Amino acid sequence: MTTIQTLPTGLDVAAIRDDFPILTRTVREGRPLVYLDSGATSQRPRQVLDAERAFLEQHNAAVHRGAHQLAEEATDDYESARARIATFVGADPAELVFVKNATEGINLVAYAMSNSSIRTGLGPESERFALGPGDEIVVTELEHHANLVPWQELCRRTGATLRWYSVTEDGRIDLDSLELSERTKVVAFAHQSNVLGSIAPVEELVRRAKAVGALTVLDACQSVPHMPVNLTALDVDFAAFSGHKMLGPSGVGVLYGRTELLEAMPPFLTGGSMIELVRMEGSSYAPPPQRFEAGVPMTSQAVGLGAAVDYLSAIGMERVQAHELELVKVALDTLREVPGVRIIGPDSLEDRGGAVSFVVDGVHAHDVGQVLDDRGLAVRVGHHCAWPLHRRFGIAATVRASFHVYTTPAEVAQLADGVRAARDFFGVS
Amino acid sequence: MTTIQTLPTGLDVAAIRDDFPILTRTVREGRPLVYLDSGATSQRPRQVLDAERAFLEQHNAAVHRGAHQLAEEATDDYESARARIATFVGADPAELVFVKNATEGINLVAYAMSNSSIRTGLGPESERFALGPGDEIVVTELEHHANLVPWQELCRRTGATLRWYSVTEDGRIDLDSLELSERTKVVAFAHQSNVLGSIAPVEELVRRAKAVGALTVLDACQSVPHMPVNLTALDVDFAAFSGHKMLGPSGVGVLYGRTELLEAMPPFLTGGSMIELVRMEGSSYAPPPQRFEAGVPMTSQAVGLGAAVDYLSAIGMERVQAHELELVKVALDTLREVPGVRIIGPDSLEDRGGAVSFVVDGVHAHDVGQVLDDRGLAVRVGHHCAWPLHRRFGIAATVRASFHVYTTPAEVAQLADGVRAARDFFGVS
Amino acid sequence: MKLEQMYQEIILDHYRSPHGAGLREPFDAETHHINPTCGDEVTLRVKLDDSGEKVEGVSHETLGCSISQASASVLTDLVVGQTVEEAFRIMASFQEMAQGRGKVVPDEDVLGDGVAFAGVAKYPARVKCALLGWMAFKDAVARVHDAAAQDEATSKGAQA
Amino acid sequence: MKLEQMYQEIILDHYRSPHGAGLREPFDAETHHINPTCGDEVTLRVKLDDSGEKVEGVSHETLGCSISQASASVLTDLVVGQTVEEAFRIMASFQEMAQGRGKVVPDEDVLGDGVAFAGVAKYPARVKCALLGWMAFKDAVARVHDAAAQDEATSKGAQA
Ligand SMILES: Cc1ncc(COP(=O)(O)O)c(C=O)c1O
Ligand SMILES: Cc1ncc(COP(=O)(O)O)c(C=O)c1O
Repeated sequence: MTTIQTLPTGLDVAAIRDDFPILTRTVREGRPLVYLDSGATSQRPRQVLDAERAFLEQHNAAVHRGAHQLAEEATDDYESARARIATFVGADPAELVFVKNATEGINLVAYAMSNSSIRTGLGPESERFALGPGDEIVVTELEHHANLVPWQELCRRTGATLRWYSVTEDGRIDLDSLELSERTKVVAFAHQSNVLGSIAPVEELVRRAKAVGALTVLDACQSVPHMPVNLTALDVDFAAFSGHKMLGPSGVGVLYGRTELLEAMPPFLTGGSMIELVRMEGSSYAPPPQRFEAGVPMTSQAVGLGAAVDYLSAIGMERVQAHELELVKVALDTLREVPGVRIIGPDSLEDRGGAVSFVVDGVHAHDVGQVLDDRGLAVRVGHHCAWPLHRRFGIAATVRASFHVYTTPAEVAQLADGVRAARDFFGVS
Repeated sequence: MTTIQTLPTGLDVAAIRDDFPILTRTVREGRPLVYLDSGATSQRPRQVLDAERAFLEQHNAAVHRGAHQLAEEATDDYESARARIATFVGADPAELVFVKNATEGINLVAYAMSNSSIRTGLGPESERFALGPGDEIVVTELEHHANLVPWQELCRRTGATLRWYSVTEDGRIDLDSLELSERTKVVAFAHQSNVLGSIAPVEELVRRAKAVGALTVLDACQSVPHMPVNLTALDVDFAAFSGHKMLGPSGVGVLYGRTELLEAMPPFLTGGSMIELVRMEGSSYAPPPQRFEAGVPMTSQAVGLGAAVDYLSAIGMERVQAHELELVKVALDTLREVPGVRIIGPDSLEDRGGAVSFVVDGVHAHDVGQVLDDRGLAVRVGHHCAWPLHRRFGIAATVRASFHVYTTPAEVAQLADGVRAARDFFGVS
Repeated sequence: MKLEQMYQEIILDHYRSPHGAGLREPFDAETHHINPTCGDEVTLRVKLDDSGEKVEGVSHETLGCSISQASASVLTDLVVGQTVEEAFRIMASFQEMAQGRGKVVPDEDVLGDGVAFAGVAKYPARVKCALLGWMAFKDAVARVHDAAAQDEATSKGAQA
Repeated sequence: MKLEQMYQEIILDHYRSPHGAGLREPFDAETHHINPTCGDEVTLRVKLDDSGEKVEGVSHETLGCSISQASASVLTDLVVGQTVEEAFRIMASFQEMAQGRGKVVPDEDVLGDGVAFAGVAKYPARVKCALLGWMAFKDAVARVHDAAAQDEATSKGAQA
């Protein structure tokens, strides 16, 4: 058991697991919990819980607002978290806006664009974000609803048109399926698919977007938690990710935007802390990132996310990635052996991360999931907020297993056994 | 000491203080912390911290998405919190939308209205939220920026006009200063001013709004945490409040909306969990409250807010209110004795809650705050996100003391001593 | 083992050979319902008698899990031949059980094979599966009635 | 006691009788800066020599706390009579100290009375107060130079 847990990647998973209190619990009739749903939300190590609690028991105050000592300390902790998270993704602290989740981050960009499209009262600097009929927004067919619906709505608000790259049979963005044009204003895509596990050809997508002067928006929800990501090197204009998928708290996420863009962009949410001057007749706004952080923010959650980033950095993201690839290998190798199982997504380790989705002939994903749950295995079943992608593959629902640093190969190997049991239970053979 | 802490209101403040770990700390050169900044953000009792931690160590999962046991438990905890918070404010659970803070809640309504104003693709039910040139939005001069700037921006987006009730010399909304008209579509106002402490005549404001068919939006940030509030009885259409001001976590707040309105309103943030059906060509949306909760929500924070509401309910909101009034009395009585102190806001206990703001002749608020801080007293100085109100009184900044259940009369009495010391220090007499 | 509590033999039987499966003519109304969490779909047709008071036939095409398929099958058994009023009473009873978190004791006289779904009630995430067909049925009957009411209004209008 | 560390006697002196207080003529540019957290305001005027390379005069009206008033006063002492280059060097040094969290040892030769603000640097919330006047000064000089550059462009355009 210990040998199988200490991987060639050098991750001491047994030690890591000790940091995660929830992993010791049992489910259903006393089965040890096997948590294979980290793609939906990850679990939190003690270090993150402790950091948040220490903040709340010692330094809690409204940040950027008070002149007393607690307020100073709270502000320092909050900004220190921003700085460490920025380092983690290769960005400048001023390029990071704290949001409640990646969904808000993407909506922020979409709303800033429709706000820009109503030109009244705005300066010329926001013109580059304005959209109108004839303009195009490009996404892909594999997007999570969070990186699709906000763009559909932006199109509704501005009269722009949504277009998309389709997806190949093996779960890749089909670069031949669409030509960008001078009217393409935004190209938004997931770094790593939350269903297929496939990693997008970021460099090529960015190159094409730049060639037509389009802004790029990277949905980094499934990349930043699982692999080394340097947003500056990727050269995207915006990126969004959520704390809860990277061992951090829920209720906090990050929108990254290149300084020059954040400086030119009008605000989204308005209220306290994001203003420069307020009169009844009208207001002016603070520089970024404050301009985009209206109201009392998710203070302790930012501190918790800072601790999560410290935790991941101490392990090393290269090792996290190698560990997950090892798990994907175990999943693919063992599931491939089960009759009737079809992997949805790349059946290789190339340009791939840790989300393994599949269907089982003759047993609905929901029923497979129930049998797995009965054995203590927590997976996700359904369309995983990527309904168009499922429709593309002609299926309503898949079973998805997803991992993080605390997942062991032995746990992953139980998947195939569970699927066999489901087939038996439903009399398929 | 113990006698002064056990008030006629029957609050056992000494016992309550034991629940708040942060209150035992010292600041600056070893001074006991006297936290008089609860209006900005309150502190959290152990019970809230423990509830959140227990959730994270035992039940954490993505809510409303999974079929495994953890997901079931997490969903139950999340929805149970919603139900208890709903009871706390006299509402139906389906009328409560979880948001990150009150600021988001108010922006949600404002954006839903501008989204409605772009009629493309919407049904007739959203027409009642649509605005255009000639329409009016009414606020008051005492609003927090969170209940002012979003309406300014909504006006910018739709061409509507912002109007406002002015404020009387003694810090009340001047009901004679404005006539509503048939073009008034929204009347938005604070239940209790975060600067003056004055409580708005909700009944009369709602009556006038209804008479012209306008929607009412109540900023309940400073009322729900400090007094019994029954939103159904107040008969407002929308209300918003934040968790962090009511002993709960940061990163969570609530937007209340009457069922009929939430059902008719188009979405604001879009993405996962708020959809009914998604196709590349367009999407349809879930019923409320899900329609307004895009993405993985602030799960553990909702659970924490549920625990905060349990904590406050156990004390009883009538007693909380009585306790705070007692503190206001001490503040007013002692500050009145200090030469050069001018209270900004009602100098009586009538229709008033616990925020006491003042200026000191010849000593700038920032300097007063610094002297208080040096003595361990954490107050807030500045415009408290109510800049127009300060301008109304011809001042740039005030000192504000604000309270919660853990504040003692003895602490409040230290204020006046501190102000005297500030006057001495700066040689004013 | 809990699994058998949810997937009782009756449920598995209905799942393997569902009653009412396959869309049939004639029908008065057709509805299409979707479970947004998992993407499951049911298309359901209903035929009432001329008075609109009795359920003469139900047929459906269910793309979904065993629970949603078995439930649509049991629905067919329970409502066909009943008055609409009686069918809605059965539905209310089924719904109460399904949403009862395993705490509602179902009445076999009313629910017949439907009592087998009592185990499903303990799994909140599956309750929607069990109700999918029923919601489609309710909606379909409402449509027939709405159409009838409209016809009447039109013919009254014509008379006037 | 820490309070005296922040409010050193020099600061209190400048606060009580601030140099450069009261807006004066003639001036080349006027700026109005605000501290958004507390609402403090400074209006500042600057007069450069004809070459635009030397600071001939600074005057200001500061509505703010003791720190912002004293800082504007010290600013006047430090920059009037200096070349713009030298004034900006002093500003950089003052800014470095103010933002240094009390860890930057100020150079009295450069900062004169300004060294008294080293204590303020330990209170992050007050740093903006100490810098308010300086930011207004920087902005004002930039405006004079911008205007000069534009004049030149216009006169060149007129020549062409
Ligand atoms: C009256 C009032 N309204 C709105 C707000 C904004 O609340 P939040 O910053 O939590 O969104 C506050 C507090 O800052 C307030 O006191
Ligand atoms: C690829 C991808 N994008 C976006 C999201 C949305 O993240 P959140 O719900 O935290 O906003 C998710 C996760 O749910 C995801 O996997």
